[in-house]
Amino acid sequence: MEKQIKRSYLLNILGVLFVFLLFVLLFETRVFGASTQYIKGICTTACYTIIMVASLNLVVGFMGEFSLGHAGFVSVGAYTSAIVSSALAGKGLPDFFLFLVALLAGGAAAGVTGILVGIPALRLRGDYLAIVTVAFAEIIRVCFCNFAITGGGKTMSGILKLSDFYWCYWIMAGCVAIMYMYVRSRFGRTVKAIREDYIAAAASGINVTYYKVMTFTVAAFFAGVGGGIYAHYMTAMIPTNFNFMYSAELLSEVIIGGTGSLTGSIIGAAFLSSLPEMTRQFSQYRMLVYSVILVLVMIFKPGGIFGTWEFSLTRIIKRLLGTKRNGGV
Amino acid sequence: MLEVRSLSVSYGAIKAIHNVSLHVNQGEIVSLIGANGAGKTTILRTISGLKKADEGEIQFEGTDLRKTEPSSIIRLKLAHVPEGRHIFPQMTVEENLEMGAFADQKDMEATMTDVYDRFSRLKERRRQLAGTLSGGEQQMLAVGRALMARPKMILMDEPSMGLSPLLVKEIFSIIKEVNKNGITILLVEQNARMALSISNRAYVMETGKISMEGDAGELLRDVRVKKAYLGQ
Amino acid sequence: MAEEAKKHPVLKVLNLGIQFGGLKAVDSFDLEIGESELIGLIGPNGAGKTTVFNLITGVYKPTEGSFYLNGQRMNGKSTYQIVEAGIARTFQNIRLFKKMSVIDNVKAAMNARLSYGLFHAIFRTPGYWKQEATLTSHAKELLKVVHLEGREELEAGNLPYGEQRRLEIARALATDMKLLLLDEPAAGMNPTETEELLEIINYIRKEFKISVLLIEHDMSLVMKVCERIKVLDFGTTIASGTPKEIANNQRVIEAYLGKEEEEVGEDA
Amino acid sequence: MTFSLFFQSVINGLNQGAIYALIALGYTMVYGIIRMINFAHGDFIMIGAYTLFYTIPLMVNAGMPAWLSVLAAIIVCALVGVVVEVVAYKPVRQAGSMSALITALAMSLFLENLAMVLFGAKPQNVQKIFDLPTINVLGAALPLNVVLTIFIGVIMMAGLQLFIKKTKMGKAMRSVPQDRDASVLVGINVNKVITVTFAIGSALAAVAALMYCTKYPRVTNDMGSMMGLKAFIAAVLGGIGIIPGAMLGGILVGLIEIFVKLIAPGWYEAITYAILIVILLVKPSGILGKNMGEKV
Amino acid sequence: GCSSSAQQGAAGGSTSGETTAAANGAPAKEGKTIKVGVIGPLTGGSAIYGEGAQNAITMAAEEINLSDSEYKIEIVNGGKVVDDASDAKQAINAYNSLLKESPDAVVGSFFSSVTLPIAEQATKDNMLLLATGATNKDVTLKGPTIFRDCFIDPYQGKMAAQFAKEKGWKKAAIIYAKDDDYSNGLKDAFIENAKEAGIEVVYTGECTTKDTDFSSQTSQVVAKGADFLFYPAFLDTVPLLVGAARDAGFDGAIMGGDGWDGADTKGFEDKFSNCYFTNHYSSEDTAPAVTNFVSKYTEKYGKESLNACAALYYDAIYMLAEAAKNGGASDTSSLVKGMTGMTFTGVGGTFTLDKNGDPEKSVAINTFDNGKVKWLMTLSPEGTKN
Ligand SMILES: Nc1ncnc2c1ncn2[C@@H]1O[C@H](COP(=O)(O)OP(=O)(O)OP(=O)(O)O)[C@@H](O)[C@H]1O
Ligand SMILES: Nc1ncnc2c1ncn2[C@@H]1O[C@H](COP(=O)(O)OP(=O)(O)OP(=O)(O)O)[C@@H](O)[C@H]1O
Ligand SMILES: [Mg+2]
Ligand SMILES: [Mg+2]
Repeated sequence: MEKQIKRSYLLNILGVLFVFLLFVLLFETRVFGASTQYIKGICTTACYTIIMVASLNLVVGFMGEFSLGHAGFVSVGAYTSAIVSSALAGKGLPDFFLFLVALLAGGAAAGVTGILVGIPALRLRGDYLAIVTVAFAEIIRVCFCNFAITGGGKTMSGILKLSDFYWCYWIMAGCVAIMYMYVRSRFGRTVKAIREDYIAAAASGINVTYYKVMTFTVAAFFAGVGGGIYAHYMTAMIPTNFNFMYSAELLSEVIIGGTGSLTGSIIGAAFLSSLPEMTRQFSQYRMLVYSVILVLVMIFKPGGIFGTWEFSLTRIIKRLLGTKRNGGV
Repeated sequence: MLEVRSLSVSYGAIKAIHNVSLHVNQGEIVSLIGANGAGKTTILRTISGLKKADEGEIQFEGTDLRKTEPSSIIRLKLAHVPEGRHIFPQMTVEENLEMGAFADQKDMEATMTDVYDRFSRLKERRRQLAGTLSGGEQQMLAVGRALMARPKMILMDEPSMGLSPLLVKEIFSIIKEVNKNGITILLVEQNARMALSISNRAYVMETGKISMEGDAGELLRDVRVKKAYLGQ
Repeated sequence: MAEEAKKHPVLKVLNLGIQFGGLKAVDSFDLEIGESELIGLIGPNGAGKTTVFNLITGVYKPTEGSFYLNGQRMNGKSTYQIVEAGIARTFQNIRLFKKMSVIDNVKAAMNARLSYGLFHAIFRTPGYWKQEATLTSHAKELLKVVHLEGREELEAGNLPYGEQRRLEIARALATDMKLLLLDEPAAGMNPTETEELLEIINYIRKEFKISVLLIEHDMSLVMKVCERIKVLDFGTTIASGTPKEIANNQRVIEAYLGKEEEEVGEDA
Repeated sequence: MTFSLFFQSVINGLNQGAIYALIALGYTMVYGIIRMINFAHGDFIMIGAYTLFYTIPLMVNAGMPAWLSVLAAIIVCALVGVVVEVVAYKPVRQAGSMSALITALAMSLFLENLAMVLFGAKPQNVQKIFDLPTINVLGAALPLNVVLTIFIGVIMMAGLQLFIKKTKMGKAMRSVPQDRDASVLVGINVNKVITVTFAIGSALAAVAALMYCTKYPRVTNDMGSMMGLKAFIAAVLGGIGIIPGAMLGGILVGLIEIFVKLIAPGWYEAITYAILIVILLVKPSGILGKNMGEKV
Repeated sequence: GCSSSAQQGAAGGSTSGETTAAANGAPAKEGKTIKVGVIGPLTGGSAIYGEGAQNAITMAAEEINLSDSEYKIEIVNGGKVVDDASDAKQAINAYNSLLKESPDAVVGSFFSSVTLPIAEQATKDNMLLLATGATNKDVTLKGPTIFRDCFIDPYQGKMAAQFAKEKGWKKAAIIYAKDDDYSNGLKDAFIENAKEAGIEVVYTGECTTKDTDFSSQTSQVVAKGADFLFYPAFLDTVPLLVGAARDAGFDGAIMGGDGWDGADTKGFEDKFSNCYFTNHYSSEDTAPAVTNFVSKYTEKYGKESLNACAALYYDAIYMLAEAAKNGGASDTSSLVKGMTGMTFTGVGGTFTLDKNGDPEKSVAINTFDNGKVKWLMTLSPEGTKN
């Protein structure tokens, strides 16, 4: 049993490595010619979006609570990491190390904010919580509009461009893996129980508030990491980038992918974050097309593309082997 | 009066009802017994249109219920006391009863007074929000609400569930009495003994099929039934 | 043993009471449950039985009175603390974690037994594997107790009603408590299934050495398993004693059992 | 702060608040019945506003009072509302509130971009609707349309309240969100109820659009989103689903905003939201919301 | 970081993959066609600007290609503006998407918050970026290949102060959008220059770009007894502010920047009297470039989207043609060479690009005559700019 699982972990790591090598191959051989940078860019965007969406899914999918203010945590991560990296710049640190430190700082800051927001907010549920998260996100935004260090409402620019796709890929893989382990542990189990019935959960000896805040914090942390990548990819940002619409965008990526499915978050994020690019040829009609696609997905796949289904490399390989054997005999 | 022919119902992949046929004649009490998960509730829900059937016919006084808009079934005077009460929690007891008469409001007052006479407990609590009623009180309310529609026939899904012995007896006597006033009843019950003792006929269900049917008295004496559902 | 029980009753409730607006749902309620005792709590609908459960599990805060678990004062504590202290319950209208697997329902209730932290969870340390393994085997045992073996991976919400009730019992046991509160466990079961339930309850008491407080309207069950019975009406205690005494108590018959004895007589 | 400035601010607050209130009414209406946050409601107002923009000149040329074109707006909005409900919301209704929410957001995005394609991206000024004078009270300018807006708000609030409490359809509307199966069993056609709800909710948006354009005579394709969010917050603050709550919440948010702008202009949004949070934490179901703990 | 990146720019001209790609492409088009990529907001709240931009570049390209200019213009992406939805995320992708057609130069975008990320990337890629509306002064500091044809915020704010001084206004009130580069920039610059212009700022009120209600701020403007209100913002909220100010009983002068151009005055004709704004040009300027542009544009596309943005994109295309002439070839590096320090005459008047690549141009002050924009005067950039 345990052995099996460990083997499947190894398998998945190999899978991730394989995909990575695939990317390297595609980009280094310049298959896409002059579009390489374009596609790389889209992939990088996908990377940080995936982290943000997966983390939001912890709250929405596994904890079953609306959060319409995730962009708030993203922005905390983004600004903090930007400040840290520019403070450490030119201190002779290797770029990648500098990047990691900045991201961790961003995540930590976002995490702390998560605690501060979560403790009061999570006493509310449903739509009331949704509104309070919006409120907190807006407050955070206004703060960044007023702090001098974040540009006081003006664009903060000149952030180091550290978000190299190859790095981002591994960071993304790492973050998702950690979140996966989180939901597949006692923490995830507890949080799901709370989602299903908080009264019964309490009656089963679960400290509801504690685990809610904890999950909220973990989510905020990774939102912050995502924000850090964002900052070091855009190199310039203004607080309005993290307004309500951005939170809404992230939430829709969660739902489209499938609440309670990290696989869904990955696909949903990758899909929706590149959808605006796919619709470019419609020029001024593209957002129209975008929204139509959104509605259509909801109509025909109301539970999201993946529902709660999780992709499992092991399962697939088993199936393949299975069919082979049958074929052989 | 009610005629169900070769009905099949499924929940997604799970087939809950396989080709069930049953009928209820004018003025009868017919009970439908069977273990948990046998499919009794599913049948009642399908009859009153809450669940879509895969195949089969459902005729009520010549009207094809499968072709009838669920919300207008009550207008044919076919009421349903659902399993698990389904009262309106944010409304007061009185409002709930009023909702019972939603389909036709005439001489509602009169009906309400004799519902109150039957369940004095509801009268005491007429102003309380139904959601805060005790389990049993809610069950009474559910039955009361069905009576408010002055139906010709009632589908009852475990009306005695969670009621005190006294009230169980009361409920059954009410069922009998209601039936005497000419209301036909299809009764789903776990309390098989009581159910059979007041019914004319009965059907026994096992995992989605009718396994036995016949005169209630005979079934009451049938060894298999005794063993399986009467607990000795 | 019995002596200790006297000194330290598992549960001691002193004139507990709660008010809902104008209505006194429970009024000066007293109760003592000794080691591995099984006490029945009966009464007409709306008498306040479930409310008593809600009070001693901290779902509602009592407006007066207090209660003690093994001499430790409990009121004011929040539900999960009370559960950790050793009181578990089932619900009158089933409250399972519907979209979770049967075994996860039980495991979730065992969270308190696990000690591994985030680090272990994320890096899947040996500690994690050991704890999870023991947890799984334990959960399986409990499911066996309530005859749900082989059902581990099903979605709890799709179990038939009776099995859902039993799963709730297993989940309550998982919190490894000293006092188990059962709210109408036999509701919606037919006599045969009730028999089965009865066996389970007796088994649990023997195996786990726990005390049980049982709300039930099915007299056949109550009269068989309970050592003492307490009868509530309009929130106040109208009688308490052995099954026999209760069965023949005039007030109880009027308020609750109903005139003709045949029901009770037959089963008793 | 001088008294006249204070009093002026009260008036300004009421003015803005009254408009929030009108919009909030629509939100609360729909939410109360379907338990769905219809984020497209703000865009219904945008549609109403464009309808006014195009029909008012016609009205005026026909020598009729400009505000009569609100009738056209009501029809258009109700229609759009119903279409949106049937086409987009109905299919996802079973899938739970989250999918509904996203569909609503997508619909809002759709309407905004559609409007941009249909009506162009340029912000347009709406013709003067009411020719009400601005009277001077205690050294403060009181535009009479403030009074009118509040008056209309109160009328609609009372009307809705009566409708919900007294009429048969109203009763149905209250029962549907509480228990769908039971509603069907007592003879309520759930789909019809929901459609009617949307028709009414959207019609309210048209009226809100009228008063909005009276105060802010400018239409853009994205005017809905911001107003919508604020108004929704107002609805929640008052206790969502409760009609007087929307009115109260709207006025309150309006007043708070204006006064905070006086004290800390740079922070006015932050402080407004902070106050909202505090209120919700103290009273988790909104000011007028009654917190019915569920029966265990 | 300016100088260092300058070296990098000088050194690594052909190192970057994209430029080599461009060079490879060069012979195929006998070096006479300038491939231009254009970025602008076609969707979202500010789509009106994208609309203007699209029309302007199409017009400019047609004119140039019909004219006898030896260098022709080819707008890549099928002559269409690439949409950035005035959102930074999409802007970078928009820019990258252009590279696949390996353009020689990129024009845009309109908002600083959107242009800054592009500028960063363009510098890395050694791509000529000619920003249009991005007035944040950092934009061109990103590198030597970044230019712009609009004023920078400090300059415009300064000119506003200077104009106020000439008018003899003493008590200024400011209302600005807290969450917007442009608004902040002009406000800061104005306050900075107000002192030496002998103007006292009696009130500074914030709002946001999405606000519709200005009653609170304007009633304070009145209460503080200002005789002059400065509102640097984009055209959509201008009527609302002017309306609110007048309703609050403020009859002093109201002034804004080039963002005001194209604001709708319908129904506000009287309220817009005694309002002024600084701009790159005046639609009724008699200079040939301007009259030609305005008349052609209005006949082709109407007045709807005729605003500063259109003018700036229009000029941008002409500047590239000019740069090619100066640089002697149409590839990126020659264009950069040709553009650096160039003097240009267009709709935006005659100006020279300074060492940063910013134009020093005179400011047209416009006012309103019963709703119609009216040229008032032109202030020349006397004194050095910082
Ligand atoms: N919503 C549902 N989804 C999936 N399966 C369901 C659902 N509801 C019922 N079932 C299944 O259909 C079968 C019949 O259920 P039903 O509730 O009709 O049985 P019943 O005879 O009413 O049982 P009980 O006596 O417990 O009410 C059961 O196996 C149950 O698991
Ligand atoms: N939250 C509440 N608000 C108001 N009244 C309540 C609330 N909870 C319970 N009640 C009232 O208190 C009384 C006792 O309710 P309780 O649920 O304890 O009855 P019970 O003894 O469990 O009845 P049953 O056997 O039917 O479950 C009932 O009359 C009920 O209406
Ligand atoms: Mg059933
Ligand atoms: Mg109870």
